[in-house]
Amino acid sequence: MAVINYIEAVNSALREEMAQDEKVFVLGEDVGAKGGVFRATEGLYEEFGESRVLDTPLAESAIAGVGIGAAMYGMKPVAEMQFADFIMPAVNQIISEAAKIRYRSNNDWTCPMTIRAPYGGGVHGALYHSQSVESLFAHVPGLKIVMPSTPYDVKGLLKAAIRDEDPVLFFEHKRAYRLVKGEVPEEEYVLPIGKADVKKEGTDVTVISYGLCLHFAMQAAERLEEEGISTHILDLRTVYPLDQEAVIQAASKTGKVLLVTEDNKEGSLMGEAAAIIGEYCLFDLDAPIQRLAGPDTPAMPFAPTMEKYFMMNPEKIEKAIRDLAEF
Amino acid sequence: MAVINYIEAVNSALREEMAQDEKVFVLGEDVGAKGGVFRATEGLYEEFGESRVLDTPLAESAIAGVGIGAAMYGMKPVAEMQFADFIMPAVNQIISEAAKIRYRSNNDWTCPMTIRAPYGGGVHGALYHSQSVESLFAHVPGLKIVMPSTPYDVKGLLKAAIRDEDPVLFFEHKRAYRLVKGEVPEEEYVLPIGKADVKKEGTDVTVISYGLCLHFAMQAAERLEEEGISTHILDLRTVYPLDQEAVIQAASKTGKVLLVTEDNKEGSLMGEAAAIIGEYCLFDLDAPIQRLAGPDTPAMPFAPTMEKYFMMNPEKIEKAIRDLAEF
Amino acid sequence: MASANYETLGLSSDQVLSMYESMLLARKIDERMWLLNRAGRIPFVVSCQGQEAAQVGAAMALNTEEDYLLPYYRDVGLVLHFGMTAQELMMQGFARADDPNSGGRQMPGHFGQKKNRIVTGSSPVTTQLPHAAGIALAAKMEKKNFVTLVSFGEGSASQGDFHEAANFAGVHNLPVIFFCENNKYAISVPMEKQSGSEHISERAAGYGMPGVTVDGNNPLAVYEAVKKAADRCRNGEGPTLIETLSYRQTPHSSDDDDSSYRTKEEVEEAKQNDSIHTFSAYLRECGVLTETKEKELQEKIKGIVDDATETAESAPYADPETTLNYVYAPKGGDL
Amino acid sequence: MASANYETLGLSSDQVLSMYESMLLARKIDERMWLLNRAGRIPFVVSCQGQEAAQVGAAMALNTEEDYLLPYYRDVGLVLHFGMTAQELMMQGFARADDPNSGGRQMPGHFGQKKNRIVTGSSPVTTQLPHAAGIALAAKMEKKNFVTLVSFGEGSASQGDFHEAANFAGVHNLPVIFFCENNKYAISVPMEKQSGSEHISERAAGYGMPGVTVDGNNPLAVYEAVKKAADRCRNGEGPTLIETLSYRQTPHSSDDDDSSYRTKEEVEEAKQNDSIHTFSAYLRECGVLTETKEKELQEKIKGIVDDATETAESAPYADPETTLNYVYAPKGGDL
Ligand SMILES: Cc1ncc(C[n+]2csc(CCOP(=O)(O)OP(=O)(O)O)c2C)c(N)n1
Ligand SMILES: Cc1ncc(C[n+]2csc(CCOP(=O)(O)OP(=O)(O)O)c2C)c(N)n1
Ligand SMILES: [Mg+2]
Ligand SMILES: [Mg+2]
Repeated sequence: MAVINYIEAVNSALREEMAQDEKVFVLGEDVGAKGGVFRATEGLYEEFGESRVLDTPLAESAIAGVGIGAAMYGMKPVAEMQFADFIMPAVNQIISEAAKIRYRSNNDWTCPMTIRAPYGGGVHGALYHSQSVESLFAHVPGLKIVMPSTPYDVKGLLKAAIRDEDPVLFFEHKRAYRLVKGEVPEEEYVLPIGKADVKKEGTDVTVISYGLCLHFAMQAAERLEEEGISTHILDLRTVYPLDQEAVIQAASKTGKVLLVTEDNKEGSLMGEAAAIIGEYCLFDLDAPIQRLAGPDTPAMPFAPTMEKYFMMNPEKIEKAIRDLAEF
Repeated sequence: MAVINYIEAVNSALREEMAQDEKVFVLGEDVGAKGGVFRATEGLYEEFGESRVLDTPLAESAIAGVGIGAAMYGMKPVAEMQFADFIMPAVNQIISEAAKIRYRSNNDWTCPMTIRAPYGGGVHGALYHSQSVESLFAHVPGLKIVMPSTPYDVKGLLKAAIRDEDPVLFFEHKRAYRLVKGEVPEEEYVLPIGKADVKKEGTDVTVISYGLCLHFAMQAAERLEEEGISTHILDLRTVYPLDQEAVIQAASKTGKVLLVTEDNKEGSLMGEAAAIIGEYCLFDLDAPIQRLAGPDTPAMPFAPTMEKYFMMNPEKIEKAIRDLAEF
Repeated sequence: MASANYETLGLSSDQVLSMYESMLLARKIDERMWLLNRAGRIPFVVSCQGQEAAQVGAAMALNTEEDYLLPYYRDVGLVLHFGMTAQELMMQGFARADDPNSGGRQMPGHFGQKKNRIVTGSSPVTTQLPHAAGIALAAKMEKKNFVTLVSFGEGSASQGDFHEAANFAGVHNLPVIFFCENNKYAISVPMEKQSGSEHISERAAGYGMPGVTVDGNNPLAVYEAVKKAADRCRNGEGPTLIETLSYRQTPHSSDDDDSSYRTKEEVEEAKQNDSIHTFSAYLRECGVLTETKEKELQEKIKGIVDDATETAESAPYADPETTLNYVYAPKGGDL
Repeated sequence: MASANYETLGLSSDQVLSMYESMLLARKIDERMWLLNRAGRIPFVVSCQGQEAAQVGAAMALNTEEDYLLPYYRDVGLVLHFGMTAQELMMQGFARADDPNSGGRQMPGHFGQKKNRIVTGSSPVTTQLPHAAGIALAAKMEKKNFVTLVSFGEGSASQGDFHEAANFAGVHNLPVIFFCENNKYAISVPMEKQSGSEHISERAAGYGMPGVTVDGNNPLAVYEAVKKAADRCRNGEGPTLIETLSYRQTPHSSDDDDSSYRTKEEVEEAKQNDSIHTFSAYLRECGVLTETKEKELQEKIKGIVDDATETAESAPYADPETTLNYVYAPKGGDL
């Protein structure tokens, strides 16, 4: 198996799906000759031509809306939002349209579209190039939201998203793009959307997380292993709809739960995870349900002092796991 | 004290604030000569003139954005979104701009603006005139979200919203407009944003809710009183940021908690309430935390059979309280 | 009315007669809906009255066997021509399970029927414009020769999506027709408070496409403009913006009272140009229509509307539990 | 360059000289930022290079004591003229606590300074246009005579907010100037893929306002256009859309590599029209500038930039815990 990084997994999934299905095409700002501002679409313009790798005008509502129209016709558009922060102008198209097309037409019309966007901080991106936007959509029936943590998951889930018969939001952690590497099989594979994944078995404390934070949790767990604290780690992978069963199993296993997200605390989708646990695992719990998250400020600042203060990191998680273990 | 209905309370708060402060003005679609499609702004056009009661072009991003500009200058705009469902095109202006202006300018600029919108179902409004949209914003630091249940709260909180130094989203339940009546003092009063309110004291089961559902809960509680079941009812009133202390107190009081919202279940703001309870009240709980909400379908359908199936009502709440009491 | 003779436009007498029939059918369905609403038998109606000529003129210029239509809520005339039946429309009015648009899930006026290439629409205005550009983009990518027509009110042209869609179509030279039915009001807001320009068509130049304003009470003028635009589409010459001028003869919907913002006199005066009457007069003038024929037509249509009403009213609602269906693909999906 | 003599525009030799000085200062600050970035001393830079003439020409036509400015991220020339100092700009570049724009919270180029009526901006493009309409609306409501100028790139003119803001301003006849700095690219996307029309100014008619395109390399031409637009504002004649044509001389930002989408030759050719050189030549021709004076100016500016860099670099960052400040009103708010 080859070791590739997170963004290479994105690129490779796109390339394979485009090669395999002529209906698949990519649209977005700077995805063409430039290959995307992060280079996620690098080489696709050269390989598949201008008509399947479309540089659009600077207009996110049109990027989503044109994609939706093409998807209703029967194409398989993969739209890129240059930064997740800039998905905001497209919210009406995504929530009012993409999410509701199958439902409102009583299954007559469908919208098999993927929207990719880099999210997350730790890249000196300041307020508008660092946000986590999943909680904006993680209450919208009709959407699926995928947020993978490893190159393996990225590739298998992005291919699944493109083939899905319904709209999928696919959020990629931009700090993970070149930081996170991992093994990916040469052969073709697809992973199931909607299924969480146990990334580490453990017995003392359960951590439930996703995206870049998953890696911070893995690092924290590794260090704590030396202290004799065993951490069970569940990677949500699909954050909407949540894999309830997996959350219940993971929480029940240790009875001590830490929910970790880089997002602001109040109203993050970890509230939903807590609610599931509070409903189904109450009598299995040995400690209060803990959430570790960003502070409730609009987004992370540019200056390194403040960015660091806001960002999640292994140390914060390590401390929280230790506190729970000792509870 | 006069008994007025919910929408009269809206109208009266607007009139008083406009009379009192020349900087206050109203803008939105059809708010002028027509007085609003629900008549919330009735008579204001005649009393304060065209320049303070502005009929805007049909463009919600501009309604929000123009309001934001005026607010930054020092005006006190009150923007109306004709239906909460149509706030979607304005999400970028609300989340990227209004919510972050104070923070991003390090307290140099501010955005003292109110955005009113009628939400909720039970009015044969179908998919796009029935939605609850609060969870879209209930994770955005910088915003405050008020969702009152009674005419008294409507009036006192809308006046507070207009006077607030930061942006406030004020969601009014459209089914409550003419259904819900209540006493309102003749004298001027203002209520604090950010404070929940115990609407009924009880000892067996705690219901936490807001908006129209609060009334359904009151009706259910009344019926259950006859069976000897005593319900404690907390009205959140401000749904973001949540009044943590009040939630903790209310949950701890009975140890059995039912969270009720008309919104879809997964990802509703009741997840946040559950998380607070799971973190702070775990050892006071005598039963799993229960949530009663709409099903996870995009929105409620038009046909009465399906609308009824989706909508919250006193019977559903009554059953859920009884189940908890008997747990 | 029409100064141009229909024959010079390449239309046969049968065709203009069928146009008139469609206009009349649309009007009669609409009038029935109001009666049903006022009698408490259906909860809501939103009207085409005053816009039938524009709608039918446009539909006639399209190929209803292959072109795509993204109508807005007043487009009874357009969808009828594209194959939706009176009965299907009534099923929608009564929110019955057999409503092909949504199975009773959406309000009346939210059209959609895949077999007739009528693309599902929603309530938030103007969202359909980018969709139309997307379908036209697909046509271009797949080298198909169909035309996409998307309609909307003049108020809806104030939304950002109008701009983004038109510009996208302009840049990519897409085979799409932006069809603006300017009926002078957006609920209570008149054109002067809606648009900085006198005509919506003046915006076309900003996207590099032709823009025309035509008399929306004249189905032949509309036909001519749409035909030309459709030909441009099929010849690879790109999009066109067409604005039709007419007047909304009813209140905005059954929930609206228009007396607070316009006078009865204004409405009455506008009705002088009611296309149903002026086109009927024109067809008689041309000898295409006679009094007898008109009577026959009126009776035939009454029969259709009666039957449709009866069948729809006695049809069942969807089962309550079906509320849960079709959030995602029924099976094979991953969830 | 400039065919029009500055005197016929009513400008004094001192004024044109100060214009040149502002242009040069903007350029030199920008160049220093790149050096600092490439040396790893600041994390990010986004440039004004190539647009100084447009920015300074516009600023000169406004009343910097009362008008409102909503700049976009390249507008070093505009904000300098409105009172932001080189040192303040450097504080922003180094993300220091004393950055008046945001206290180090925002990336460089996100201007805002209330005392100079420079309105706080964000990263999502075009959101500032409705704000400008709102401020102009407030001016009208409060019967104040100030002008609001809002600037943006030609790519940003594709956003729905451009349309909604321009139309709002058109309907209400607001005293606002929409100032589009067309530098031919939006990151990698050239004008042909960005706009259906050749010029952004062609969109003005659709909102009932005048639209003009001027040479953005000629500060006097820009001055003239903005002066006229400002006069219109103050006379109650409403908004104007102005498009300046220039060329983005640097990559989009320090994170961009422009070699994947444009040739070195193209960039070099564009630099032939660099306004810093052409305006300098013009001023010498007019006898306003001499070699000695130019040298003095260069030295003075170097001193300013050196000092600013030094002071900023040695200034402290904001304390980590201040991250939590100013989400809401510090006190007196209800939360
Ligand atoms: C985004 C959005 N905002 C508001 C509404 C409420 N609304 C429904 S129709 C309408 C007026 C539409 O006017 P116009 O586009 O001129 O169409 P007309 O009804 O006149 O045919 C409004 C404001 C809506 N449906 N969508
Ligand atoms: C809504 C939004 N989408 C995408 C971006 C990313 N982005 C930043 S600048 C830019 C190009 C802007 O081009 P233009 O408006 O022409 O200004 P220029 O940089 O050329 O001066 C893009 C796509 C953004 N900032 N905001
Ligand atoms: Mg209209
Ligand atoms: Mg540009």
